[in-house]
Amino acid sequence: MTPLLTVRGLTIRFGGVTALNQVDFAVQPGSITALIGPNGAGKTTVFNCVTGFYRADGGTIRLHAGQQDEEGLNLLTLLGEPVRWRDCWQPQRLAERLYYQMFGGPHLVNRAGVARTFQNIRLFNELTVMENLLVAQHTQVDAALLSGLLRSRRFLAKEEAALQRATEWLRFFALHGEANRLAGELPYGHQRRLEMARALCTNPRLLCLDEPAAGLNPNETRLLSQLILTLRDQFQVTILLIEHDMGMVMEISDHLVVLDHGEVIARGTPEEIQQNPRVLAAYLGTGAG
Amino acid sequence: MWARWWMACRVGAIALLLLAPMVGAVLSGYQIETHWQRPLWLALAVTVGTFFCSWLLQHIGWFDRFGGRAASSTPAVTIGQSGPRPLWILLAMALAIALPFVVGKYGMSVAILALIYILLGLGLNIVVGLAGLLDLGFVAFYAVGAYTYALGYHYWQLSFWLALPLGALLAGLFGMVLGFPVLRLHGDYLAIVTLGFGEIIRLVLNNWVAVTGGPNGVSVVFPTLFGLEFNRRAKQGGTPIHEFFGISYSSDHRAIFLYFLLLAVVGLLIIMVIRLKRMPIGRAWEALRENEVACRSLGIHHVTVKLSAFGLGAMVGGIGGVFFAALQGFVNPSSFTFFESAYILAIVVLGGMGSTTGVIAAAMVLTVLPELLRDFSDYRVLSVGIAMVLMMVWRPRGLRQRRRPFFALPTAAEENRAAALVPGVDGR
Amino acid sequence: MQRTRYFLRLFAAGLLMCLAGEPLMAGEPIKIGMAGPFSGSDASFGEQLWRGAEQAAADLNAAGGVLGRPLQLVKADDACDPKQASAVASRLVDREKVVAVIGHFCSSSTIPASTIYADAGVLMMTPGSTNPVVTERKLPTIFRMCGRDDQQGVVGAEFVVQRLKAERIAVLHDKTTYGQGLADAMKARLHALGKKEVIYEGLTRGEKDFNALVTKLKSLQSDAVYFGGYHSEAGPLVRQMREQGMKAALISGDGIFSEVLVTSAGGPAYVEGVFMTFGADPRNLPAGRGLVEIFRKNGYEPEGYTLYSYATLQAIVAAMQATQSLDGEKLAQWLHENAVETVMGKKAWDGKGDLRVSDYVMYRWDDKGKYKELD
Amino acid sequence: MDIYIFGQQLVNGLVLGSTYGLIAVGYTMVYGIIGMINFAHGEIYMISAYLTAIFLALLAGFGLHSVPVVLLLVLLCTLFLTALYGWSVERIAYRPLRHSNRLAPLISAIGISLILQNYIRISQGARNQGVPPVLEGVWRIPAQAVEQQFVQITYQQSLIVITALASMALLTWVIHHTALGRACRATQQDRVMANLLGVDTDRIISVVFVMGAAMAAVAGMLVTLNYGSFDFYIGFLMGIKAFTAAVLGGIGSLPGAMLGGVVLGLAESFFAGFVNSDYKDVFAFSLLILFLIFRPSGFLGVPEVEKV
Repeated sequence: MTPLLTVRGLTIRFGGVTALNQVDFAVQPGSITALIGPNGAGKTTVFNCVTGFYRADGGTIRLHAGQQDEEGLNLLTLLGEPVRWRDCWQPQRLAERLYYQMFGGPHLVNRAGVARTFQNIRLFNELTVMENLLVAQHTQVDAALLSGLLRSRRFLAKEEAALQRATEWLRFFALHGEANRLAGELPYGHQRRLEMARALCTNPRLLCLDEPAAGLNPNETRLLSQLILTLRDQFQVTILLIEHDMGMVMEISDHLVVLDHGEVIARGTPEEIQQNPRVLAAYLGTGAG
Repeated sequence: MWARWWMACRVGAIALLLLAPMVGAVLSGYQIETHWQRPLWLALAVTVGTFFCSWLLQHIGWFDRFGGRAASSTPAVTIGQSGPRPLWILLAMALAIALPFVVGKYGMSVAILALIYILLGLGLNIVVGLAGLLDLGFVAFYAVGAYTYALGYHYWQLSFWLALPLGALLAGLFGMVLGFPVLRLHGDYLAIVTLGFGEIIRLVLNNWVAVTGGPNGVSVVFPTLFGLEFNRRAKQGGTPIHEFFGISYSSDHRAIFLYFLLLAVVGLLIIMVIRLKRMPIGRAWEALRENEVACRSLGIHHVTVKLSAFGLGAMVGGIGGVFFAALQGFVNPSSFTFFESAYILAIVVLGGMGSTTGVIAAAMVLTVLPELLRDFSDYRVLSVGIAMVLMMVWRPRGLRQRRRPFFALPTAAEENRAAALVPGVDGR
Repeated sequence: MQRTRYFLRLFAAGLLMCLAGEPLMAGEPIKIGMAGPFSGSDASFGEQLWRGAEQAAADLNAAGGVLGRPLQLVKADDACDPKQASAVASRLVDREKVVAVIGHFCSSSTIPASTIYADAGVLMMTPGSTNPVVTERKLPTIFRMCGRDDQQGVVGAEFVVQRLKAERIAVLHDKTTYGQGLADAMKARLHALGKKEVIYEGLTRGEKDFNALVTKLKSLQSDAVYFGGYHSEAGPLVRQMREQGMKAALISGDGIFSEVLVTSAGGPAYVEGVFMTFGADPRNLPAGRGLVEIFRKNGYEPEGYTLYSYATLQAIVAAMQATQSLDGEKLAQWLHENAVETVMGKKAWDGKGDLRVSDYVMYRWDDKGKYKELD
Repeated sequence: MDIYIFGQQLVNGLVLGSTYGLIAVGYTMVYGIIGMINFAHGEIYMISAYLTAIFLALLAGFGLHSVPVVLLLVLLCTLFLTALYGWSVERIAYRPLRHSNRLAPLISAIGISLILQNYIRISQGARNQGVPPVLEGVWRIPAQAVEQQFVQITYQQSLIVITALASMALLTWVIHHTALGRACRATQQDRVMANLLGVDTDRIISVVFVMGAAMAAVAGMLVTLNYGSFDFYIGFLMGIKAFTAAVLGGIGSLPGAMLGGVVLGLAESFFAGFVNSDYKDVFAFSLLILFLIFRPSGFLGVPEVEKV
């Protein structure tokens, strides 16, 4: 089966430090893949590359969603690669690069089907919960200025549909009682769930969750595991997550990728990883290796 | 009691120190004239006043803020179905329509000015209040609008009715062209760039004498209504309106005409802004203000969304400019200084950044107040300054709270009907 | 104690406001508007205008008022801002119901305001707006008590060419309606006289450092500098010229006609050899001598436009007394046809509202910080 | 190009830039510590100009004529009172707004600058004021020049440049090597944390305003002595220029403020001197905009890293 996401040779440097070095992994469609590793291993950096917030220095990130050719869509082109001299001989390519230089960015990655949440929650605090979800559907509603101002039929229908969709997700995450509260006023656990709901409102193929269980109590964590599993099973959303709660990771993941110092040191099923000596060494220090 | 006196005395002593050289010694050439009793009296007044004010006001909450305590206890945002009650809106409309028949010519000119400021305030509110882009050069677009009409008339006999859309368009274009490179900048840098841009526009208008007339400005004709003129005698080749209707000439006609025209434009704009807030683009602006990174992760292109806010705000500014030119009958660069930008910004901030009614109220306060204070002539601007500081301290979040729209959730039945819209949802 | 510091300013302001009340008069006063910049960057001229008009009103009231009624001045501040000028003009016409207006001062304010007065048929006479546009529009009730920039510039240009025999003439202005208008008029006359300026540039009003410009003038070896602008810039300009060792003469217009020029230049040593055009100094006219004494006794030097606004009120009142009317159009018609004896001598107006006789003469500053008419 | 003219423009730009730099320090420090543009800072500078003139006249009235003594006394009095004004402004208009949104202090700053301008206008009159020349004299290179072939700097101008450099060095030393400076830097980094660690941040912010006002006082005094002329409106234009300088140098950086000031001064001088003085300010602002687009953090500012 073609993987949904293939990362090949991903490399990024900050100043002189190589944060990621030749990272390779793949995410199978319909799976839950977890990125784990000690603090500072580069997990969030991988996320930021995959979702387009950082521009990788090398490698490819291909997404096989929708009707693209076999190669898939290289997400890095969407961010606007630097224009090179040799592009001058390929006007189409030059135009494409220039276009993405000016208008490219993480938003195109999202539109291609990758949504994410953030480690430190980033909600629209002074907007209501419902508005948070409506904003996420910006590309699906009728955003044209005139039809909105004139309240055209099409506009109203699309708004209604967006409201429905948002309500669905609110119910799914048991937040429907708080639709008209300010997002910033919600308790922490609810904010985490709201952020997931918001990401899902963009209809992603791949959902990237950055430490979704951080700061949750055991009860909430259990509920979250259930929700994630339901998402995969019922909604066919593929999930890539970073998590420190090993219990949860081992319980729900189909596939694990272990990072240390910017390199992949192991990949496999939870059982394989639990027995991998390099992983143990990375987590417990070199003495154990 | 004694502690309070002691405190008042210390305040008085500082006041004396501050006032003594400035009020007590007045420069006259290279010498000074001394009036030592003045600072003494003032300091005494400050001392006594401090004492009584602190005694009187100690129970009023906002006064505590001078102690430096947090001022964020009241919630900044309310969630509700709509803004003011329909009754109030009707009343306000009736008042606005009746106004020209109640107040005189002077009242009309103040009212027109207030309307122009409401227009500008609403325009800047889109940029600052909704999209959260601090724009200190809004006056540039105002100037573009005013000069579009003035120069358009001067060179090509452009009529007001053509200048109105053209000015808006041109100002919007300017906004876009400026916005595109700079909207990637973060908050305060954007403020500075816009400040610089506002100054550049004014300086160019002032220096490019061959085209703009420089400081001499350009004369503008008053708009006509379907070819009917508002002059005593026809000047632009039309018929004076009073002859057409067979009434006697009154210079009030033109003020009333402009007033109602502006009222209509402002009314349309208010409806537009209210709708914008419940539209995808308006929501995207506010989301961008709240968190840019999150917006980008949700498929919203921050630059184009900002650009739309910037351009739309600029267009409104341009319309304001065209009206200003029509009102003045003459434009020159001295009307478009940085101070004007600051004043419009003050309207937006005072209005509560994003609240439409707040901006309208603030625009009225800040245009009518200086006029009311004309009786104090010398102390007028001083009082406006004091009022600005006091109002900010009293209501740092503006006159009105921001209001968020309320969404009624669809019932389960409706939901089932619409369930097909969400792929794979079985309506749990 | 922190909280109360706030009230320091409040109280200071409140107290000052109480002191600001104007004396009210008995009877039904005739209201005359006095419009000018009483705040903002040009407030110093507003002060001159107000002093003159205030004194004139006081004197006329002491003499029994007009038509048996006292005069009352209504102060209207436009801050030299065209927008505020229109607003105060409407206010004077509509709210205060003034019969006539003295003002405005800045040409950019006078031009929009005058249309409102003309529309309402209110007599307006500006003591200081010299821009030609003010009267060129031939509004019936608009007059001025001063000359025009084009007349003034002519005198300046002829002086530079014929008296100073300057060869390399620099023309500067301060980019205001007044300053640039004056410089343009001077330049036009210069060209007519067959001379060409070596440089024509503007400086920024409100700045104090013109060293770069002065160095440039020096490199151009200009031997005469004509400046259209006000004393607040002319002072530092001439000082920096002298400091950099430039000996070229500085010639300017009525905008620098003020003792404050000495203060702003940093001492009498710097203003020596500065020339300026102005109407024949009203303070030297026999008609005004007594009045000048009164001003000086009250501790005020009636410089610049002080006597101009005094004379303006005199002219307005003379028209009222002659026509026994308060109707603006009648007053205007009378003023177009008759001459008035004022503190500045006999004045008469042509059909446009300009003075019939422009009496611009050249003054020269000496090293004691005084100026004298050149003969 | 004439080398002397070039040299003279260099001197002009340097002197002008030093005054910009001195005032820019006030902007940059306040911005650095509370992230607020203090639009009333220009008026503080204006106040110091008036105080300078008043104290000069007072001392002259007491019959004091020794130049160094007079200068020192005037400097001390002006410094003290201007700092007191800066402190009061912070206390009245900014401290109550410490915890509100970002724009509220901006508006109250505009209000304060209206208040200060009109307070001076009412108390001192609207007319132009001045001070008599105190320190007269000039250095010329070459000393025995003929026919305008020289570069010169007056004593007062050199005083400006030297004082600007010296006070900047002093301030930098205070910020980097004293306990007070450490507290300032801590407050700048993280106000809440500094407060938790026992730094009285309110006091530190007051101190920053006082230091900014003191620098403005130094600038006000030197500029007043040099140009000899001022009015109640000078704060506005100077404020905008100095603010531009602060941004150009990298807002938040002390040496950056000085550098930005000098660059702005030089740019203005050279543009006015060799191109056109009409468009001098257009040039300055265009420079600012271009700079901000391509290097938003200015010369010496730390670039902002976008953290996700």
